Amino acid sequence: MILHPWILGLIIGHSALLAVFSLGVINAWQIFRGWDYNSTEEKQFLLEKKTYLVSTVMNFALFIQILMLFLFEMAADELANVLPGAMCAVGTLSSGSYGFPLLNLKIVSFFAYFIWLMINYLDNLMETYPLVRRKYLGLMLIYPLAVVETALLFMFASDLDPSVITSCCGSVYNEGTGGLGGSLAGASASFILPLFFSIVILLLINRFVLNRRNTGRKRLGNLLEFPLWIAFFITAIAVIISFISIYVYEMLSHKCPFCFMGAEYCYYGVPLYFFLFIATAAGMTGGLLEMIEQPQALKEKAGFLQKRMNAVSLWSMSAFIVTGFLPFVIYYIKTGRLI
Amino acid sequence: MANPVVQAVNVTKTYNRGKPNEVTAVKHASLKIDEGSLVVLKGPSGSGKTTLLSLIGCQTKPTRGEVIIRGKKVSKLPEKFMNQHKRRHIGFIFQHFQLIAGMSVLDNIVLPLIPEGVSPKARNKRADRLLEQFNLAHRRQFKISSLSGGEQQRVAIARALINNAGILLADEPTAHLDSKLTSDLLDYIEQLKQSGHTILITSHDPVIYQNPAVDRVLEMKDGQITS
Amino acid sequence: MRYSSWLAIVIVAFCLWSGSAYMHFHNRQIESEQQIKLRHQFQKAVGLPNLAITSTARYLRHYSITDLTTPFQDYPASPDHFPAGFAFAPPDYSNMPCPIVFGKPEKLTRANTL
Amino acid sequence: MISGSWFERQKNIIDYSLQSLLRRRSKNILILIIFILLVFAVSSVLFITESLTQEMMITSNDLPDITVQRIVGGRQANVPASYIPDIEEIPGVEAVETRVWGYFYLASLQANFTIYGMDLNLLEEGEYQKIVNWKNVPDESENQILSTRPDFRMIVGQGVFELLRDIQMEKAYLFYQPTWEKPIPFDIIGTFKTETELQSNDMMILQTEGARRVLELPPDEFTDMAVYVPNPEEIDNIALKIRRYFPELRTITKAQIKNTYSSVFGWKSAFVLSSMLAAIFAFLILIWDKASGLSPEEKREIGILKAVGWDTDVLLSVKLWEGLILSGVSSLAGILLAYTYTFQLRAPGLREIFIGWSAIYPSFQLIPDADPKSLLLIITISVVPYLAVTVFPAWKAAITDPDVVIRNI
Repeated sequence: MILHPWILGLIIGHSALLAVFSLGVINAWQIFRGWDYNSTEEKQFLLEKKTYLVSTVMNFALFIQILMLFLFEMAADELANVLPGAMCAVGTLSSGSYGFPLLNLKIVSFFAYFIWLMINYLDNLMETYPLVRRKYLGLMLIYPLAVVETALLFMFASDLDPSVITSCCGSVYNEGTGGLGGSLAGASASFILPLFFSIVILLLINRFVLNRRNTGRKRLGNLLEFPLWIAFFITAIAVIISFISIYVYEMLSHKCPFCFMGAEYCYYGVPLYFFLFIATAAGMTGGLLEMIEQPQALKEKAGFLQKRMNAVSLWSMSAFIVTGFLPFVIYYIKTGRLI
Repeated sequence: MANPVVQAVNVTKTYNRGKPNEVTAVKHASLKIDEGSLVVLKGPSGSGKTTLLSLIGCQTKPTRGEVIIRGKKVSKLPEKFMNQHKRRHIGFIFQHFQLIAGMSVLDNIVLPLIPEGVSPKARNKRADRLLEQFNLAHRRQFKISSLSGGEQQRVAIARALINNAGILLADEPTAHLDSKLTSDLLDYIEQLKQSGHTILITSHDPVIYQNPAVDRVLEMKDGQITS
Repeated sequence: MRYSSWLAIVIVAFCLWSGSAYMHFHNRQIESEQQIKLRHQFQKAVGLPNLAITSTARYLRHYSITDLTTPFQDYPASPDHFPAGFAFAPPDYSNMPCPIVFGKPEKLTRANTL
Repeated sequence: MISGSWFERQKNIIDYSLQSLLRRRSKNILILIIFILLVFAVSSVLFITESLTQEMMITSNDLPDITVQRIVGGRQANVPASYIPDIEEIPGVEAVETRVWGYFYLASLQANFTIYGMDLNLLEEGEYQKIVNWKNVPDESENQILSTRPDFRMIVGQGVFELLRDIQMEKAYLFYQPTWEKPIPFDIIGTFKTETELQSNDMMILQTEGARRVLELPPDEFTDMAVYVPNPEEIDNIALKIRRYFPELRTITKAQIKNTYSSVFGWKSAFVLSSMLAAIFAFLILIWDKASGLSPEEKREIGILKAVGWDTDVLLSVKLWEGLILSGVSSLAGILLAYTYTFQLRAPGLREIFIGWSAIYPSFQLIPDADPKSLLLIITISVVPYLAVTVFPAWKAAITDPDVVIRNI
């Protein structure tokens, strides 16, 4: 089943990602082992040059990862035409046991790359590169994600079994598993919506009450951001599945977080997910930046970056909520009732 | 007396360390150059003048010792920050001019401004002023390969001056010029000195180091400053 | 001329080109409306699936309703060559005597000069 | 010192990258041409696939809901009429239609026609009338023959008609089967309009009785059956029931046909794409070689830039912008070329792979189907590997020491 243009595209992209990342990790290892700021050896000069390679490589990897996220979703959507019983991307992803783990892993690695790049950016602002060892250690810890991802992709691809030619001819059972079947869809909107908004309100309280105060509480508030944003992301996905999608499709039974990314729905999902991902990534980074304390100068710079990240996350969150609830509002105004 | 603009403390530069072809080009050299002065570094070829100049000009890092430019210790900085400092404070005239042959005069002159993010308009304005000053306005769009030696020299000076750097370093500027062009060059250098630039020249040409405008002559031998 | 103006020219050229491609696309879409209507009619009338683009053998012409064993029995003049069969023709059998004979036997010469 | 914004800086860098691309015209044009050709090849294949799948999908909703065939000894066999009442009794089934069809191989033309039997009178009335170019039969005597032999009439597809015209049989075709005493002429009373040629090109639609004769099908037997189920949700259940009641019957649902379609074309296009992988790798190696083997001239240039204060990451961005511009321009050009080639020139050369080696070619005028999704796929396939290959050589070039210039080595 590996022979399909979309699968080929994914494999090419992932191979490029893995190749480039491996190059980065090899150099990261060398830097991690040999870095000595005070050394004047040629070796140290070379290592310094290698830091450029690693940053470029990781920027490129993030770029590919974003592209691959989109491509993966589209490939899943496209492959649904081929798989018996699959109506849209969900069908493809749930047809084997690797689809959803792969998607989740891709999302996790997107956030990991983003956070790493932000910390890298911050570190490069300093003349002494104070975080250099820790950051390359972090990179090496992220690396297995990329390896597992590529392996999962191959498993996913070989696991896909259209068996169409036989299914047309032989007596293959059409399972008709179009629904999500996952635990997320099971949660009803009346449970998920209050949860989602309570997290949003918690985030806002945290941002405007705790963070306004000085010293200790502010630190606590910023540290809280990290888990809060993760919770925000998860509940937001649940809200998309159990609430937003209903109003986008205007059908009670259709709960799919992928279909609205297509042309039939004017690519509605693309900005929606864009805002969601940016908000979460920036929010998580903002929270993590609080952990940086060591050199005072770095802490100041981190503070600036944190402020920017916080602003970005807040705006993206508002944009997400506005885009997300727009179909609901429109539907309500048009018909005057709920679905 | 003003603060030293350029200071080298006990600088040593060794190439190919730990290899059979190890060479120590500069040994424990120290110097101070004051604001607005014109200093000539003389010595036979192979004495380490060029290496010292490139250490001061932030082109390479010393193996040992410190280089301090306008109060900042540049020798330990990562390349990015060193380059930034270099772009802002140092203009460098290379021995073979080192212009990019396929590009026009104007494009060559504005090269140092590109990574600073100066807009083309501002870039060209500054370049035009310099072209005027060095009598190159009519050659603005010419390819470097179609210029004479003297004109190339002037382009190289203009490029060194484009970022309004106060410190000007020149490596053997007269090595490829005849006497007429050399005296032209000296005129320019005198002008620059008058306008407040700090200038350091390496040369083994007596016309340069015997010039009355020169404030100080340092002599190098075997990688050490002897006077 | 500034170098980015070259890029601008290239981009403008691309825009024009894509514009013309889009015009063609649009026109074809309009034209094809009638065509699609007729094809719906045909499909309704006949009801046989698959496109007539590979009309050589049963397993190619109607592969969505033939079985996997058909490659072995199908093209009247060919042994199976399935993996390549979609792209390459079987050997030329036109020298073989034509089994269908119209009229008198002495006309039986080369089959394709009917 | 004036310092511009990040944006202005990027603009300058792009400017410089363009300039440096244009300065090395001859080398870059070579890469550009190869790149365009590759993208062109990849995207034509994808365009054709998408378009063909689309062509099929357009009409697939008019297919029978379930096609029922009988399998005997692992082979398809004729369906006796006795099945019909039993299937009709299954709740949910609206109608069962029997079909008579098969193939007719004409060795002299090496052409394989699809014979389909139906009541031609149906086509003469109502909405179906529009799909046929009816032939006026001016000759009175021929008309009489026609009316006396209503069983031996047929309507043919445009491709068949052209073939028959070449052998002077455009009025009537002489069918012959070895068991017959003598050939039977079938009058051609019309041809299908060219708009339908993608489906009808190789079709000969005969009056049912005539088709039975040609296919040598005994009375009360049929080739297969079409079952119509009004409720789409029920289709799978009914297909299952048919298989349960009659294990010898095989059911093919509309959805399965659609799946087969996209998978077959997906397979074909991936086959072509993977056979192009070698070319892609060769290209990547070429790029690697070009990018890593710096000429002394280029090395000096980079040295000069480093010496006048350019950073490694600025040079890296220059290199990556160069790559991005080059690959972006060529993928755009490649895609547009592919569009022109596929949909305006009808893909000469490539279409043979998709239409096989049949004797009756449709004109292959496809309806363009330009999905932004596939554009993204093409760009991913072309730009990502290119950039991935250039990252390391670009870095190698960008770390050139300014020393190269100063010490003139």
